[in-house]
Amino acid sequence: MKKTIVLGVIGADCHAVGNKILEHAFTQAGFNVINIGVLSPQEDFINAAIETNAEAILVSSLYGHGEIDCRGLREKCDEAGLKDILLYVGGNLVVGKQDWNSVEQRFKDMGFNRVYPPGTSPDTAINDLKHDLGVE
Amino acid sequence: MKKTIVLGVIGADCHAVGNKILEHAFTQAGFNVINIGVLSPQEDFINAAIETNAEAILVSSLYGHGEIDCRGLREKCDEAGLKDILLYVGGNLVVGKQDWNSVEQRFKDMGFNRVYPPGTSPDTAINDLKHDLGVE
Amino acid sequence: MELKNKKLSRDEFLKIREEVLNQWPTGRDVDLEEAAQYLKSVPDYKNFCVKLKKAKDEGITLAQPRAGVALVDAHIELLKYLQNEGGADLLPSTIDSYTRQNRYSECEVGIEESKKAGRSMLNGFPAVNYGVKECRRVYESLELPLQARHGTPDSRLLSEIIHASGWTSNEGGGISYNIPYAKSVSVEKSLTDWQYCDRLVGIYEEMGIHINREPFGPLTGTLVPPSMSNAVAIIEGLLAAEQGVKNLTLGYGQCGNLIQDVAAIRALVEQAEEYFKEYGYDIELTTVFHQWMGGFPADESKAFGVICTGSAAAALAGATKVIVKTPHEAVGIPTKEANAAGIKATKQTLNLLRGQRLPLSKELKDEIELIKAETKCIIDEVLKLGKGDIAVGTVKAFEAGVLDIPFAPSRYNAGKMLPARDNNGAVRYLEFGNVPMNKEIRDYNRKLLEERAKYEGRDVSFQMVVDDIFAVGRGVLIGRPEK
Amino acid sequence: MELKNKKLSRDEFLKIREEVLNQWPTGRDVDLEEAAQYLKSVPDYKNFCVKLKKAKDEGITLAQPRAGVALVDAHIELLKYLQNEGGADLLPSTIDSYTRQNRYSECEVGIEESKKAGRSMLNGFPAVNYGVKECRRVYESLELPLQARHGTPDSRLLSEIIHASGWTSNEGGGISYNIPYAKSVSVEKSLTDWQYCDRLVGIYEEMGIHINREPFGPLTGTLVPPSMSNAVAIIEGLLAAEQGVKNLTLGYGQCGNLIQDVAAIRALVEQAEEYFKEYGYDIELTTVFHQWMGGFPADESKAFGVICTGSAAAALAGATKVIVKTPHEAVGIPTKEANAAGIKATKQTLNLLRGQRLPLSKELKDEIELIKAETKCIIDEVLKLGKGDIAVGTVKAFEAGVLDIPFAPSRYNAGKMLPARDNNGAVRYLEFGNVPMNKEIRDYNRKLLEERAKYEGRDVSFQMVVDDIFAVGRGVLIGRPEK
Repeated sequence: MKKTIVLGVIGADCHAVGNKILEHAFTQAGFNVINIGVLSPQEDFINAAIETNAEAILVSSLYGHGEIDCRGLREKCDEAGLKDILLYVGGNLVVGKQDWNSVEQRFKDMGFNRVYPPGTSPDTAINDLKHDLGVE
Repeated sequence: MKKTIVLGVIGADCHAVGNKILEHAFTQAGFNVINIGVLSPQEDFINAAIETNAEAILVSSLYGHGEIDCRGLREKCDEAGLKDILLYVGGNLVVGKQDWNSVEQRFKDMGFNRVYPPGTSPDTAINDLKHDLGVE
Repeated sequence: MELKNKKLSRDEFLKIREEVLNQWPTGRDVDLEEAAQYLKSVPDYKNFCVKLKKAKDEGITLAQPRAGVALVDAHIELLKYLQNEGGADLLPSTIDSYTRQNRYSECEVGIEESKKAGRSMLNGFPAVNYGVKECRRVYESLELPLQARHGTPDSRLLSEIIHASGWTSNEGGGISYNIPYAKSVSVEKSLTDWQYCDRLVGIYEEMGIHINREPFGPLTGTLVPPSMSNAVAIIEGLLAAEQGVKNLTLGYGQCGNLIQDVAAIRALVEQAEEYFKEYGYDIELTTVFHQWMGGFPADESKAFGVICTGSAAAALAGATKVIVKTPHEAVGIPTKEANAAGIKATKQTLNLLRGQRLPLSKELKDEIELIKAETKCIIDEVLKLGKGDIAVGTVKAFEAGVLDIPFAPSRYNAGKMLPARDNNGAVRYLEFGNVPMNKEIRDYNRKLLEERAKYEGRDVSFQMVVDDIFAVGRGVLIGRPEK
Repeated sequence: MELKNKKLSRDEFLKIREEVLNQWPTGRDVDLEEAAQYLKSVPDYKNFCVKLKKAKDEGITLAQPRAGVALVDAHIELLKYLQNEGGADLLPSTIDSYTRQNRYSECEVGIEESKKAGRSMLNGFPAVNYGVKECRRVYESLELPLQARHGTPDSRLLSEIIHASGWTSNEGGGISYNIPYAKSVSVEKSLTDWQYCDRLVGIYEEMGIHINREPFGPLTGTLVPPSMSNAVAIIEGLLAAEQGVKNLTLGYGQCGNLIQDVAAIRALVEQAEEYFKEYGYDIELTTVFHQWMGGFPADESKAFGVICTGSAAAALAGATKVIVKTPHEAVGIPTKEANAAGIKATKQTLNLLRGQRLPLSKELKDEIELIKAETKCIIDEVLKLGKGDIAVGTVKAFEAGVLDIPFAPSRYNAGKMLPARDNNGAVRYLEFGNVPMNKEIRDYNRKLLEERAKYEGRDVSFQMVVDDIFAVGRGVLIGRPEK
């Protein structure tokens, strides 16, 4: 059976191109993709995950506010009963060119399972997700 | 009376454009310019200076071998009786992008009175020379 | 109030204004008469309209960066650096994304967090939160014309504040700052709100103050066929002109094929002027060319290649100004040094090509004619849907998919049209959706894409589109299949 | 032996060869038969001729850096870096300036000092001092075709050593590696010595081995009118062809006006092919475009602007390869990182413009015709002076100032011709000296320069030339007087 994932661009971010490409790529890779699109608040991710019984939430942030927008998402998932749901995040997560290791650590500390730098191929995330979900 | 200077490009260096421009600029500035041109060994500078009773020798080096080519020029001037003649040098004096202060110091240690980095305007050298010769 | 393409009366404007200035406390500090006095003190060299007109007359292309950070002093320092070290000709203040969604409380959070963190936690300058006094401090600290650049569907309060602060240009429009920037703002709403922004400029014009307006040309910045972005630019130009805007800069985002890029700018000028004349608007028209808006290579040297290729196209097209990218584009918001580096590389390219234009050839002439014919098909249908009213027609055209912007987030956009590159890298229509084109144009677009498909040994398909989107980031213009 | 444009007989060649191989101890290690065997093992992907032909067929422009240091291992490391990190398509070995003057003892000093100092004290790779074994080690360490680039009036021993080492291309020619590179070498001597270098390649061709030859197009790299450099390129091409060279790359150095640059490359190809056909030579002809050879801005971002503008011109001209400058150009020999950065910016530009050409317009057609007409005036007179022998004619043409290279150090060059830019930045003849042009051409050049003078409010004069020389380093193409 197809695994369901929730995909979206968080916060006040309206970058739609990558979102459409990711939807295309994950669908092609055999996932059931619930794409809540751009400009999505944390609540929309959580509600969509509950409604569709999703196994992972994939958050994109391309505009630099990721640090503010993603804070507390893990805790809210826990409160909503989405215990241990996989949380991935990727994109231009912070304002300016910063050391990637420190950025990654900051988002891991927030409770994200995987953190991707700009320019990551969709295939990388697809392979990681298959591994983390134990498919193939 | 016009001050006489010897101008040339030292060593196996054939960069002729700047040499022609310097000749033009120093002549316009009121100097009597003895231009020995490109591909000139140290001996040619010294002989020209003796023959014309010059008060300064202006050495260009554009090809990076300046360090080898200029070594010993001050000593040879001294031997030839050109005691205290002004020695200027300028151009791309060394191979590669190096710290300018250390390059300048190296050439000053060789006995050059003035050392110019690439891109120096002819006017800078003209003003310095007028100052050093006490004209105007 | 029903949307119509008709100049707002002073009373209508003032009625809305009362509400607008109450949207956030800083609105109360805006006084139209006092602002007009202030704007009259703006010297020519700091006025956008004057500088653009001079560049147009001299045939020069000006360079303008994007830049904005959360805190005022840091923002001033950044802009001063781009002015003094970068050698920018025109300055921006890029507005942060919370402001663009009118979420001013979140801006407050961002400002406070930025103070604590000692670095900007916002991706732009939250001008509304700061209000007139601080925005004037920005303007007064600089020696160049200043423009707000953002992506705000409802920019009414922002417009009031920035113009009152001596900022003599505002980017945006009811289409170009909605469809690519919002998910659920109706076209009717954003057109109405931008009529207000344009009317504000018109009212200043009536008071003898010259303010420039610039519809956002590149839209989603991703494979937008020139005729679609030109149609939107001309429509937004007509809408602005009706509200009394006199100084307009129409824009276009680099597609990557030099002939198409030059043709797009020339077609835009020629066709916009024809429409302005037809409708009786007296407009001082200039153009802006946006360097590549899509994915960038992460390598900074390669990024310079992309930046300079765009600068060369802008110069050869004869655009009045060019919007500059930076070598950090692939990784997000640039440092001030990287931003200045982008300007310097751009200006060097512009200076070397100063006065040089792509001469008219058969290929260039044909491309100009094609773009104009396609654009006319779209605008004709918009006018038909609106029964002659281009505002009403625009709303209906988005409903019908007649206006259709590829890869846009808005749910008011049909998203049925699909673009792809032809074998020379020019952007063509792969799927027309409901974009109305005559048979000749449809067949010609198809033929060009079939040529590419044949060359690549595959069918015309969505995969081409995906490949094209990633191509420049990978170092090439056309997304060919791997060998 | 009297100079004539006639293929050296095997006996004549071997007689000279004996002397050549005795010029320095490493000459004794060159064995023609053994070298031929070695060259036959060069795979296609490391052969210059094959790679150039493929690029020409595919309409691609290749990127080649300049690079060379004193010590072999460091030289290999440098070239590997440009190959792997820079992504170069073709590799060079730039030869140091002592070798260019055949001062091999001074090279020894440079090699020793470099070892002591731990950095290169020479501005290139002293291939003659190292000999075949070490030069083969360089070739074998790399995965790309390798060429010697230098500036050597008498390159006979160098040619013997590099070709025997698997380097399948050699830059230079009897004019282009004498007049801009030497003070007191007669044209007769350098033409004779380069006949030997070309004959060596011809002999290898007779053995079924393909080696590329590339006359140095830019000459002094400073405001050389395209017709003068094209005339020299065609003459050197004809001289090489007579000695049996089959694979030729003719070059041109960017002048800066896009139309003139594209026209120069097209005129060069068309006209060279006409002459080769007329004289019955069967030549595989390709072209090389040199990025700006004059003064560079010290700022690295601005340098990228110059580099990319040149890359764009090369692509739009359809040149087969482009010689790459680096962001360190203003300060001397670049680090390997800066060198790679130049290649990456260049390749990005080339890739974005791949397949795109400047379409034929009236302006481009007129410029091509002008360059060809001017070039023909020069070559006709050279042939007349030589009574049909182009080698003899070349010697007499330099004596007469018919061939005259601006700003050249050679005392065999008249130096009476003066170039300057017209109002569009194209390089024109300001003073013809004794360069023979018909009245129409003379009047046209004068008219264009008068236009500029009028625009600048000054007379046509040498000061224009001086201003033009410094202009690009100061950020613009044309040296206008300061306002």
